[in-house]
Amino acid sequence: MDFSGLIDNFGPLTVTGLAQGAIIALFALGYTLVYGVLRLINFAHSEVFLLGTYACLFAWGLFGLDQNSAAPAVGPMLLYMLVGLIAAIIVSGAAALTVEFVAYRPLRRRNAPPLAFLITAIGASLFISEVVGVATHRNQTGVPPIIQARPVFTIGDTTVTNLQILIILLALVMMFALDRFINGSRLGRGVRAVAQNPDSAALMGVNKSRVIALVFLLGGLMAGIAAVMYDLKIGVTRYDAGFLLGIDAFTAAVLGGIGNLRGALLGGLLLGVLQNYAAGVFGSQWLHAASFVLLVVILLFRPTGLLGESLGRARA
Amino acid sequence: NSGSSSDDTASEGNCGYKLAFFGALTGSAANLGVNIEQGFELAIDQYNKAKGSTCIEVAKFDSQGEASVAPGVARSLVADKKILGIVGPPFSGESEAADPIFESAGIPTITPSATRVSLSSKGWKVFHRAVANDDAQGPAAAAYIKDNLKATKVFVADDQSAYGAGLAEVVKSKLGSLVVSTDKTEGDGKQADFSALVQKVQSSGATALFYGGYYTNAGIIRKQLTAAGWKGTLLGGDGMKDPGLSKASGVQAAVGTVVTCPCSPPEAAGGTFVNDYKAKWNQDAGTYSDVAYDAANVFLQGIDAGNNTTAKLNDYLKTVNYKGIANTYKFTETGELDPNFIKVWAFKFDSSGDAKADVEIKTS
Amino acid sequence: MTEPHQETPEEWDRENARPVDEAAPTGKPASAPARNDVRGDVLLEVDHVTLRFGGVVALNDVSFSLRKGEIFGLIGPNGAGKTTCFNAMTGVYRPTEGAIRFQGESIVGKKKHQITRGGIARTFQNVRLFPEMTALENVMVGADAHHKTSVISALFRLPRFWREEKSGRQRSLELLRFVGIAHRAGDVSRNLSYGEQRRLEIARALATNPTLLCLDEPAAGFNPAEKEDLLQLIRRIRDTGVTVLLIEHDMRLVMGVTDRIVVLEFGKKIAEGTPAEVRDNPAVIAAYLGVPTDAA
Amino acid sequence: MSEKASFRSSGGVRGWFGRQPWYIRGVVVLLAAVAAYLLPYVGDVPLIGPQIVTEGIDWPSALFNMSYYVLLALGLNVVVGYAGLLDLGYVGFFAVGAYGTALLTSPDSILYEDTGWKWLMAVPAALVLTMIAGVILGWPTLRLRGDYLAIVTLGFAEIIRIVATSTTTLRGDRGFASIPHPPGSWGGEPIFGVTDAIPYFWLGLTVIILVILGVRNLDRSRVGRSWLAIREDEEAAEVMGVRTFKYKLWAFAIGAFIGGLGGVLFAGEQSFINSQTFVLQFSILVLAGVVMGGSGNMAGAILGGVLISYIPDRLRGLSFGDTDLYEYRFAIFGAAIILIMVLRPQGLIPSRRRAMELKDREKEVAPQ
Amino acid sequence: MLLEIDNVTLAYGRIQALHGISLTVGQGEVVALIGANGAGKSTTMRAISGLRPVSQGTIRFDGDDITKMRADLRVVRGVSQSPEGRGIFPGMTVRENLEMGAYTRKVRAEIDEDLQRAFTLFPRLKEREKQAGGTLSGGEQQMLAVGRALMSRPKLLLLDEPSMGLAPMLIQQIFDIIVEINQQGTTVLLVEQNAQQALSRAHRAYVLETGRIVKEGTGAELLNDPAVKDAYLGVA
Ligand SMILES: Nc1ncnc2c1ncn2[C@@H]1O[C@H](COP(=O)(O)OP(=O)(O)OP(=O)(O)O)[C@@H](O)[C@H]1O
Ligand SMILES: Nc1ncnc2c1ncn2[C@@H]1O[C@H](COP(=O)(O)OP(=O)(O)OP(=O)(O)O)[C@@H](O)[C@H]1O
Ligand SMILES: CC(C)C[C@H](N)C(=O)O
Ligand SMILES: [Mg+2]
Ligand SMILES: [Mg+2]
Repeated sequence: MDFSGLIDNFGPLTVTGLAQGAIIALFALGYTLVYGVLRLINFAHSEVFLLGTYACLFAWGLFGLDQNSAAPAVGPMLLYMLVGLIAAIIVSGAAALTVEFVAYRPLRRRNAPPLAFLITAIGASLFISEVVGVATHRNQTGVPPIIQARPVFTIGDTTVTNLQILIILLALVMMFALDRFINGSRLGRGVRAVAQNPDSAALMGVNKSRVIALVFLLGGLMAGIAAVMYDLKIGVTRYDAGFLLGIDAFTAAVLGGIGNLRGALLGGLLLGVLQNYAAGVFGSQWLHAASFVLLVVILLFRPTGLLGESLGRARA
Repeated sequence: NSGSSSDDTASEGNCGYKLAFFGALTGSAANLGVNIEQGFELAIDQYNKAKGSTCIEVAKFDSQGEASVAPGVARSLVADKKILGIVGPPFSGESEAADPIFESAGIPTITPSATRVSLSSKGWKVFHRAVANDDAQGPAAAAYIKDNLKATKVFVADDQSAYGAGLAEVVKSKLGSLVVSTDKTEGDGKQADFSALVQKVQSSGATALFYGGYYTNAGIIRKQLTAAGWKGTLLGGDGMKDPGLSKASGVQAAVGTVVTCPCSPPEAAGGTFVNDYKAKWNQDAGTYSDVAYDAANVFLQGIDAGNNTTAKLNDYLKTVNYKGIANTYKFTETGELDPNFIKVWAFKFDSSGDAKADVEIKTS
Repeated sequence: MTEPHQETPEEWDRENARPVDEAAPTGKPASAPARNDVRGDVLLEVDHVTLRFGGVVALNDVSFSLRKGEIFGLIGPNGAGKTTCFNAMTGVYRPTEGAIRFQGESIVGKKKHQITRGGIARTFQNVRLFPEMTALENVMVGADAHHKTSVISALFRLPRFWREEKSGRQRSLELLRFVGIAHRAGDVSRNLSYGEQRRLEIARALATNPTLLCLDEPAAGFNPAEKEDLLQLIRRIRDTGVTVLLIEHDMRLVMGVTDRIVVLEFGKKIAEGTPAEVRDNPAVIAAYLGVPTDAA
Repeated sequence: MSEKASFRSSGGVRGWFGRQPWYIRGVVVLLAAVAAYLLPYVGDVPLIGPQIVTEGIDWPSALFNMSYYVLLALGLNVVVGYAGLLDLGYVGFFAVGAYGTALLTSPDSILYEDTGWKWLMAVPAALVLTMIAGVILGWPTLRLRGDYLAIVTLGFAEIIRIVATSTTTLRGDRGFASIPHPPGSWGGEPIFGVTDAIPYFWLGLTVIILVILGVRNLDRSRVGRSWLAIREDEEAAEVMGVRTFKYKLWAFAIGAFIGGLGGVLFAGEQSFINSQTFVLQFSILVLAGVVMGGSGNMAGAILGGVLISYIPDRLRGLSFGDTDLYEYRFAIFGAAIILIMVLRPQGLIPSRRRAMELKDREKEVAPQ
Repeated sequence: MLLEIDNVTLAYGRIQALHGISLTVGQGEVVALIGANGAGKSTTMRAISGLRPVSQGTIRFDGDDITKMRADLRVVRGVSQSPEGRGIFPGMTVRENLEMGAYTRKVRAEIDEDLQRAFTLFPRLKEREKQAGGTLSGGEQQMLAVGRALMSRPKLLLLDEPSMGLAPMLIQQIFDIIVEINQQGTTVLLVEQNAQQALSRAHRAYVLETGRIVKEGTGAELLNDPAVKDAYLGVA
C-alpha cells in the first residue's frame, strides 16, 4: 500500500478518473435502459459499443486519417468530430436494433424464460466480438489524434484538458437529455409503463414493440457517443474492448441502481474515480478488484444500488 | 556438420516427415503465436522449395496460448508419429503444461521464445531454448538504461505475466536506487485505461519507464503517455519488439521507444529473411519470427543429416552448432542456449514504425 | 431416531384431516368451542401496534387478541390496515411500535419462517403460489415446514428421509382432498383456475400445521355459490382445531362464519364484538357497511 | 419428484422412458453408463466414429475436458437451475478447488515444505476450502435480489482471479507446476500418466455419476422442493416456513463443492495451473451451457456442458472451402447459441416440469 | 352494434378457454358477463382488448374487424380495460398511473379535467396522489384501475370484476359510477361475481360456462331465471 501514490496525485487522478467515469456512465446508460424495461442484462451491449469504436475509426479513415496522422486544426477537427460521432451513433444504434430484432424479439415472441435472453445476449456478444476479432486479426487499431489534448486550466498541480472537459460535459448533457426524455416526455412515460407492467402498458395504448426498440436504440446511441470518447481518450481499440469496459459499465449501472438513469451517471463517475484512487494506493493491478469490493460494500448497505431502481418494477 | 547433401536417396529417405508448430494460432495471444508460426513455416517452405517437393510437412497445433488447452493439443500432437520435432511452445505457461507430454513422448522441442528461467531446470531432455532466458535480458536492459540512456530516474512497471514480471524484477534489482517508483498493470486485454499509471509516471519525475510486458499493452501505454505530455523514454523487452506497438500508438509517439531482445538483428545476418517474410506473409516479421525461422532450420538441418527419428534428432540437438540469421545456436546440457552465444541487442523504434537495431548491449 | 416432531393428540388428529364428505365433528373440546365463548385461551395478542410507512400511518395503536379455536374476522374499509396487520403478524413488516405475542411469546423481529414454524400460516391477498410446481408439490413445501430431513439425510437417503417424504406426501394429498382439488394434484399450479388456486393456497398453508391460519380475502372473485363452499371449508378447518383469522369484505361470509370481529378504519380499531354487535354498531355502518343491502 | 402422472404422459423418448417399469429403466441407465465409459473408443466405430472424434485435439483429452465442463455445468445447475440464483462467477469455485490442490501439493507452493501432499490427500482439503468459499461468498450476498447477486458473483470471480494474479503466494501467471497426478499404478506404470488421458476421463466420468446420484437425491427431496420454491417466489417460500437463507447457502455450498471437484480434477490432470485459466469468460460459457442444455434439469446441464466443450474442440481442424473454420469457431459458437436459444427457448432438454409448459406457451404467440 | 364477437375460440396452450363464443354489445348499453371461476370471463375480456390472440373467429368493433389488431391500437380506437389483477404500474405514483390512462390523448386541458373527475369519484386516490401505486392497499388499487380505465374516454369500457376487494360501501358506489358513466354515453361490458348487482344494473347479460355462452337475456330476465339464481346468486 502506498498512500503517497494517492495523495501526491490526488487532483490528476480525480480528473482523469472522472473522464473515464463519464465514458463508463454513457456506456452504462444502455445497460440501465434495457435492464429497466426488460429486466435483461444485455450482454451484447458491449459489442454495440465495440462496433461504435470501429465505426468512427472507419469514418476517419475515409478522410485518410490514421494513428500516424498529425492533429488537425480546429476547423477540420470539428468536422471530424461530427462525422465520427454520427458514424458511431449510426452504427451502434443500428447494431443495438439488429441485436434486438435478431436475438431478442424472436424470444419474446415465444415467451421465453428470462435466462434464455441472457444466453442469447451472450451468444450475440461472442459472435460480434469474434467476427471483429477475426476481421482485425485480433490486432489493436490506433486512433488518429483528432483532438490534441491541451490543458485548459490548472488548479494547483492539476491540469484539466479540453478532452476531459468535453467528455465529462457530453456525459452530463446526454444524461440530462435522456432523463428529461424518459421522465418528461410522453414516449418516456410509455417506456416506464412497459418497464413496470407490459400488459397494462398495452392497455393504455402503448406500443410495446416500438418502446422496446426505442430503448435499444437510445442505448445504442449513448454507446456510440461513449465509443467515440473512448477512442479519443484511450487511443486504441481492439476486438475485446467492449467486453472489458462493459464489465465496468455494468458494474456502474448496478452501483447506481440498475434501471436508474441518474444512478448510471453517479455509478460511472464514482467507479472511474475510485478505480484511479485504488490504482494510486494499491497499484494499477488492483483497480478492478477495488471496483468490485466497492460494489459489494455498497450493495450490502443499499441492496438496490445507490439511488435505487426507478425505471424498474418496484415490488408490488 | 553434414554440409549440403545432394544425394537423392539420402534426401528421399529423409523425407515424408513432419515438423510441428505448437502454440497460439487463435485466441487473444494469437498474434505472437502467428508471428512465430510464420517464421517457422517460411523456413520449411524454403527447404521444400529447394528440394523441389513437399519433403517435410508442416503440422500446426493451436494451443490458444492457454495452459488449460495445451495438454489435450499436445497429446494429439504426440499421436502423430511422423512428427520429428516441435518448434514451440512459445509461452512459458503452456510450456509448463505441454512439455511433460513431449518429454514422455521423446519429441525434441525448440522454443523460440519461452523465456522463463525455471523451464530448463525440470530435467526435460527434449527441452531446448533458442533464446536467452529472462536472467540474461534483464541485466542487459538495465545496463542500457544506465550506460546508453544515462537515465537517473527510472519508473519500472510490468503486466504481471510470468515473463513481464520476471523481467521487470531483474531490471529493478539491477537498477537499484535509480528506480523512483513502480507499478503493476493487468495483463493484455484486461486493461485499457492506464491513466493512473501515466499519472504516477509523470509525477515521479522519471525520464525512463521500463515496462515488462507485451507490445499490446505497451502500445496503449506509449500513446497515453504521449497524450499526457510525458517526454521520457519507454523501454521494454522482447515482448514489445513488434510493429504492433507503433500501430497502436502511432509512429510519432513510438519513435524513440527502446526494446531489448536476446537476438541479433536479422538485417545483420545479411540474409533475405526480412524480404522473404514480407513477400510470403504480406506483413512484417514480428517478435521471434526470426528465431522460429532459425529453430526450424536447426531441425531441418538435422533431418537432412539423416536424423530421422525423434531420438536421433534429439541427440543431434546436443551437438548442434548452427549459425542462423538471428544468432548462432548451441545448447547446454539443460537445453539452454550456450552462454557464449547470448547476445542482447537494443532496438529502437524509428519513423518506419518498426524497431531497428540500435546497439549490441555488453552484458558482463 | 425420534419422531419428526412431538405431536399433541389434537395435532395428530389434524394430520388425518378427512375429506369433505366424511368430515365429522371431532368432538374434542378444543376443536369446537361454543360461539361467543369469551373465556377461551388467548392465542395471539396484538398489543398497541403502530406501523408507519413514511407519512402514512397504516396501523395506529391497534390492540386485540385472538382466542384458541375461534374464527376471528378483521374487517374495515379499503386501506384500513388489515393486510398490513397480517403482514406485521407474519413478519413481513415490523411494527414501528407495540408488540405482537403468539402463545405468549413475542414474534416481533422473528424471521418469517420461524413464525410459520411457530404456528402461524397465511394466504395472500393476491394469490402467490409456486407457479411451476405442481399442486402437490406446493402443498409439500408447506408440509416440509415441520420436517427435519437435513441435506445430509436427503443426500444419503437416510431413514428419516423416507419416513418424512412418505408421510408428507400422504398428508399433502389428504389436504388437497380436504380443500376439494385432489384431482389436480399433478397439475402445475399456474394452470389452475383462480378459485382452485385460492383453495390450493389454503391447503398449502394448512400443511404447515398451523395453530393459527390467516386468510386474506379468500372469497375475492368467488361467486355466491362458491363463497358458500368456502364458508363450509373454513368451518371445517376450525373444526380440526385451527384458529382462523379472516379478512373479508363479503359481509354474508363474515357474518356467517366468524365468532368475533374487529373493525379497523384508518388504521385504528373502531369496534370489536360478535357479528351481531358489529353489524349494528353505528360507527361501523357509517365507516364501512353503508346501507346494508349486501349483507342481506 | 414431479408427479409421475404428468411425467408419463409426456411424449418422446423421455415419455417412453418414464412409462417403463423400474428394471427396464435400470438397464437402460446402466447401458448408457457403460456406453459413456466406452466413449474413448468411439473413433473405432465405422462411419460415424470418425465424424465424432475431434481432430485438432486428442480425443480422450477432449473427453476429459468435457467431463470437467459437465461437472461445472451440473454444479452451476444446482445454483441457477434449481435455486434460481444467477451466478456469473462460478469459475471462482473451480479456481478455488484447483488452487487449493496446487497450494497443498505443488513444490512451487509456500506450503509445500509442510504439506507436500499427494493429490488424493489434497482433495478433501481443497473441497472443504471451496465449500467455505461458497459460504463466504453467499453469507453476505445472498440477501441480494437476482441480478444484483449476478454482478456480485461476477465480481467475486474477478477478485479471485485478480488475487491469484497479483499475489506472490498464488504465483499469478507463473503458476504452480508439478502438481501430482492421481495415484495408482497398473503393471508398474502409473495409471494416471502424462500422455494418455483416458484414465482421467474415466475418473471424471465416475465423479460425474456420483454427483448425478447425489444431486438427484437432493432434488427429489425436501431440499429440492425448497430450492424450487425459492426460485419461484422467495417471499412466499419463506412465509411457508422455508428457511430461504439456509437453503440458498446450501445451494451455493453444493454448487461450490461440485465446481471445486472440477477444479481438483483439472489440477490433477494438467499438473500445472496459473491464473490465466480462470477468466470470466469461462463462467459465462458454463452458464451458457447450462441454459442451452436446459436449466433446472441434469440431462440438460450435462448436454450443455458437453456442447460448450465439444463444439469448439470439434471445430478445430475443420475447414470450409479454403477457409479454416478454426479461427471462426467462437464466432460460430456464438451464432449457434443464438440459434439454439431462439429455436428452443427452454433449452435443448427442457426440465420436465417446464417441458409441459413449453408447448403451451409456444402456441400463445402474442401479436407483436 | 359497437362490439360484435363471432364464434371466438381461444386457447392457453393446450387449455382451451373459449369454445366459440358469440356476443354483441350495442352502443350505449351496459352488458354483464357472469359465470363461475374459470368459465372464461377474463379470457373473453383479454380477447377483446387484444392481450391474447384468438385462435378462431372474429371481433368487430365500431364496424371494423379488429381481430388481429394490436392491443395498443385498440385503445386508440376506443376500447379501454380495467384488467383482472388491476395491472397497476407499481413504481408510478397514483397521479402518474392515472395519466398513463390518458396516454393516447393529446389535449392537456381535457386530461386535467378527467383527472379531477377521477379524484372526485375516488377521494381516496386524491389523498394518495403521490403514493407509489405498488404500495396501495388492494381496494385502493382497484379504485385506481377503474379510474385509470376511464381516463382514455373510451367508447367501450371493459371492467373485469371492478368490485373485487372493495368494501361494501364502495361496491355500491362503483355500481353507481358504472351507471353514471354509461349515462354519459360510455358503453360498458362488465364481468362480475357480484351477479345480483351486475344483473340489476345491466341492460343485457350473458352467462358463460366452461368457455361457452349458455344463456343470454336482459338483466331482469336472468335475475329471475331459476337456474341462474341457483348457480350464481346463491341462496339468499
Ligand atoms: N409500503 C407502503 N408505503 C406506503 N403506504 C403503504 C404501504 N403499504 C401500505 N400502505 C398504505 O397503508 C394503508 C393500509 O393498507 P392495507 O393494505 O393494510 O389495507 P387493507 O386494509 O388491507 O385494505 P384493502 O381492503 O383494500 O386490502 C393503505 O392506505 C396503503 O396505501
Ligand atoms: N395464463 C393462463 N395460462 C393457462 N391457463 C389459463 C391462464 N389463464 C386462464 N387460464 C385457464 O383458462 C380458463 C378460463 O380462465 P379465465 O381466467 O378466463 O376464467 P374466469 O372466468 O375469468 O374465472 P375467474 O372468475 O376465476 O376469474 C381456466 O380454466 C383457467 O385455468
Ligand atoms: C512470446 C514471448 C514474448 C513469450 C514470453 N517470453 C514467455 O516466456 O512467455
Ligand atoms: Mg388488503
Ligand atoms: Mg377472471
